[in-house]
Amino acid sequence: MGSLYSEYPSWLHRWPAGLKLLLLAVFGTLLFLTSSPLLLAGCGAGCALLWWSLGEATQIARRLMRSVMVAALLVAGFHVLMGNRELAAVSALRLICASTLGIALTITTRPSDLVEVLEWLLSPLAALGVRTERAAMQLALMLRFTEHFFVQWKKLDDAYRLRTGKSGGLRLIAPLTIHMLQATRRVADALWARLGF
Amino acid sequence: MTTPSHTVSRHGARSMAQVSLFAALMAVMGLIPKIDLPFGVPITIQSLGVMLAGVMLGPWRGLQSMLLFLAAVAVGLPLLSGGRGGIGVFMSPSAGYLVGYALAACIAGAIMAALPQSTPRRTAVSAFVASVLGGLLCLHAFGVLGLMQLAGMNLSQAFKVTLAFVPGDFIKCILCAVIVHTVARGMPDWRFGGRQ
Amino acid sequence: MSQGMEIADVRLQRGQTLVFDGLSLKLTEKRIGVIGDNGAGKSSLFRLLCGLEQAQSGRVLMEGQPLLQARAEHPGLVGLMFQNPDDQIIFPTVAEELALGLRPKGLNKQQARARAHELLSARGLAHWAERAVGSLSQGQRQQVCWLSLLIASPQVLLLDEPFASLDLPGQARLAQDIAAAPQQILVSTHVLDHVRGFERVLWLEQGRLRGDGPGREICSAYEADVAARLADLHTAVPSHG
Amino acid sequence: MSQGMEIADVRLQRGQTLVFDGLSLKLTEKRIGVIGDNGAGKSSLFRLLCGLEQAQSGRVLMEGQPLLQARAEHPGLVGLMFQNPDDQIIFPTVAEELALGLRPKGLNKQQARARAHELLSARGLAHWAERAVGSLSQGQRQQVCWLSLLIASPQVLLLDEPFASLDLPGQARLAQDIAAAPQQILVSTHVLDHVRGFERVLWLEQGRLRGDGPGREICSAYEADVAARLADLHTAVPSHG
Ligand SMILES: Nc1ncnc2c1ncn2[C@@H]1O[C@H](COP(=O)(O)OP(=O)(O)OP(=O)(O)O)[C@@H](O)[C@H]1O
Ligand SMILES: Nc1ncnc2c1ncn2[C@@H]1O[C@H](COP(=O)(O)OP(=O)(O)OP(=O)(O)O)[C@@H](O)[C@H]1O
Ligand SMILES: O=C(O)CCCC[C@@H]1SC[C@@H]2NC(=O)N[C@@H]21
Ligand SMILES: [Mg+2]
Ligand SMILES: [Mg+2]
Repeated sequence: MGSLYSEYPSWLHRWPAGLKLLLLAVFGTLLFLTSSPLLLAGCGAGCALLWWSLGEATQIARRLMRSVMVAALLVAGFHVLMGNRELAAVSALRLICASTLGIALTITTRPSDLVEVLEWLLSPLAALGVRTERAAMQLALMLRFTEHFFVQWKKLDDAYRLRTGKSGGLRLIAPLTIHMLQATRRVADALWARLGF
Repeated sequence: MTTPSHTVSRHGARSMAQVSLFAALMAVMGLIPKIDLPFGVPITIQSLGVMLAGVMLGPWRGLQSMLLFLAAVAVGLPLLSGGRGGIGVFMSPSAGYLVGYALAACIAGAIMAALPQSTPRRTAVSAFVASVLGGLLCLHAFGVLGLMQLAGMNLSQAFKVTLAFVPGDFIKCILCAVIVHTVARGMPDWRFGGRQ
Repeated sequence: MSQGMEIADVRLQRGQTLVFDGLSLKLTEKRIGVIGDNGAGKSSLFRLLCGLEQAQSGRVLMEGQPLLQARAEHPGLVGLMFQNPDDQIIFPTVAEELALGLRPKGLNKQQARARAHELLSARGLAHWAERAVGSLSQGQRQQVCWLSLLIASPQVLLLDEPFASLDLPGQARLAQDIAAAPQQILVSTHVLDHVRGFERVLWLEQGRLRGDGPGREICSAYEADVAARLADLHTAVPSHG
Repeated sequence: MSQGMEIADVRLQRGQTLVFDGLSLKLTEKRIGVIGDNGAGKSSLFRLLCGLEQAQSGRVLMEGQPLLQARAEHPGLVGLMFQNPDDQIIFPTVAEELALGLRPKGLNKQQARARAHELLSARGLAHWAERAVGSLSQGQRQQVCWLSLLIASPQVLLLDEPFASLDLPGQARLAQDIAAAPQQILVSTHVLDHVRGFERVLWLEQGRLRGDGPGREICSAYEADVAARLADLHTAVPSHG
């Protein structure tokens, strides 16, 4: 399976995963506590700066970012149509800021490091009999599958485009579904073959 | 003999992979834009993910996949539509729906397990029924409770609000049935509703 | 088919890896082998030649025209057999998978299906038509990949290690198919015997052309190089288990 | 290691295909090759031997004990190198991937990581540690699969066409590694030279044991059979392009 984690080193790669996650949680919450367009515009500028400072590391997520931009424009357009310009600005900015922060975390943090933090956060539950190691593994797998959706989609689209000259579009939903369900079998086989009893 | 915590059983491995996949599906659906409605609960495609998780995995794994997803959201990953996450969202008017995600998947799965699945078409019809009962009725019931608790609405107001989502969710039930039909044809050995 | 394909001063970066830096090639021969170590750039070359990778600089031309433009004008110009069958296969059943390659030719679904069944029957594989691709063995899947390329019959065929999972009879049959095909064919492989007889073989090393010439010559040169490296290894490092 | 593994009168159905029907085998030799056509059942045999497939009837034993029970008592008993590297690899970076195999041994994350880095350095591949597995070439990925098996060092190794995507030096190195490993190893392959020297080779044909004996003997028998079939093909059907 492929990954959104960027191999280009950036300054943010060097920060500990826990700190980045904490900052994301804090800023993510703050974004939703304010509804001042000016404040959010400031956040937007900050996010743009962050994105720019990561340099080549963002290359891997540019497609994703573009789709976020389109989504933001759609949302803004909807609210403008409903006659609420302020809400348009606020929701678009929020979406862009929150996504930028999330993407910045994803491309600069190895999923396993994230999972380690989550494992630590869950560790108090171990006393209650929860198998935290398993929960952590499950989170890791979830992140893997999330990326695998995109990787598999790209593979299918590459193959389709090459063979028919057109982009597959929605026609690929059914094959993607089947490929992903089959992926659960392969991953389960590999997991068990390697860790199983 | 006690099993060490870093190993998995065959059944466990399969279950972990499936649970993770549908939690991941929810995360992917979170990237699809939502439509904000004025009362603070968006229209989102994620409720389709809830139906699919229940129908495809059955009650227990469906529930687990939603709990995993909600845990990841709570921890701060921006996985709800519009890139939202964090503990904050469980204080918002949509909190009832979020809790409902887990229970709706569970109920849809239980219903699916009980319905006939002899042919792809019959399986698709069963999936439609299960997603209407679990993914629509049940999810909206929890949503209404949440709106009453957290948005200070009374029952009839909350009911009217949730009605706004019904047409969209009805289409999602149909989509769910179509996807199930495809899978039933392409993977005849898939166990819908987690049947043994 | 006078000018064939051409790569001019191409620089290709994939992720962190600079795969090609200033690679130039004119590909006019009908049979061209591509050999070299793992990671030398064989698959990247093929992906470049069919337009799946875009060069950061330099040009990829087909009959003197930029590749992407040529492809847009003539769909089904270049076909790639992926190294990993699972990267190529899109649809759940064999017949659907084979039928896909006929759509650019303007056949409708029924016609495409019928042609797929025909091809399978001609090969004694009629019973595969409705089988789920996922339920075939790896070598059987690789055969499906070859059939789906054969049925689509693009003008140029790029085969990325097509022999890797085939059994001995399957390898012999594919070699025959290759010999009989009227198109231009590029084959990458680690089984040198399959390209030794080709009029031209390219030997890639870390993205550069280390050898380029008649199959027999280049294959022996590569073998000699491998032997020398292995001898070095034996004298330098004791084998570690 | 006295009794090794044993398959007794096994019937295995995968989907619609009846793969084995009454297969019995005692596997005590240290090096066993498995050869045969595509779809003969090589991968299915390996999946059976590591417990990924459950026989519909018959038993799979390890040292006289049912396999699943034996595996439950000793995690890390049998290791499988999957035919398709992408089926085996779970985690995104090479180091994580290698570290995973050490978890059943009870090593914690840091220790496992450290061991993975050690192994990579010993092979001159230290720079791979942080690389995304998805950004390696297919042959490089297959090498990672072998390394992750080597580091996990199970008691029995099942290698399903481990040479298929490796370059010539890589194949030679893997052959050395296999020769040097202290464990019992089963290797399936279409490159007969790699198992010709083995003390025992199994030749599967449509799920039945067609040949069983010293490598040299069985490999030539299989080759002779292939040659005969190809000759038949040539006289019977004119080659179709
Ligand atoms: N998707 C990718 N992203 C980044 N780098 C890649 C990717 N695929 C391959 N590479 C790198 O590009 C170089 C060339 O890879 P390529 O796959 O072309 O090699 P190859 O000659 O086909 O090898 P093999 O014999 O193993 O198939 C290698 O160094 C490899 O690590
Ligand atoms: N997942 C599956 N479901 C159903 N049938 C399968 C599956 N995998 C393989 N088969 C069938 O089982 C038989 C044996 O397949 P197997 O993969 O063991 O062959 P193999 O000897 O490994 O072949 P190859 O050389 O191509 O790898 C084949 O007829 C194949 O079509
Ligand atoms: O993302 C959130 O904040 C949760 C929103 C819950 C939305 C509910 S789910 C059922 C109903 N159908 C929709 O499309 N939206 C609501
Ligand atoms: Mg390659
Ligand atoms: Mg096999």
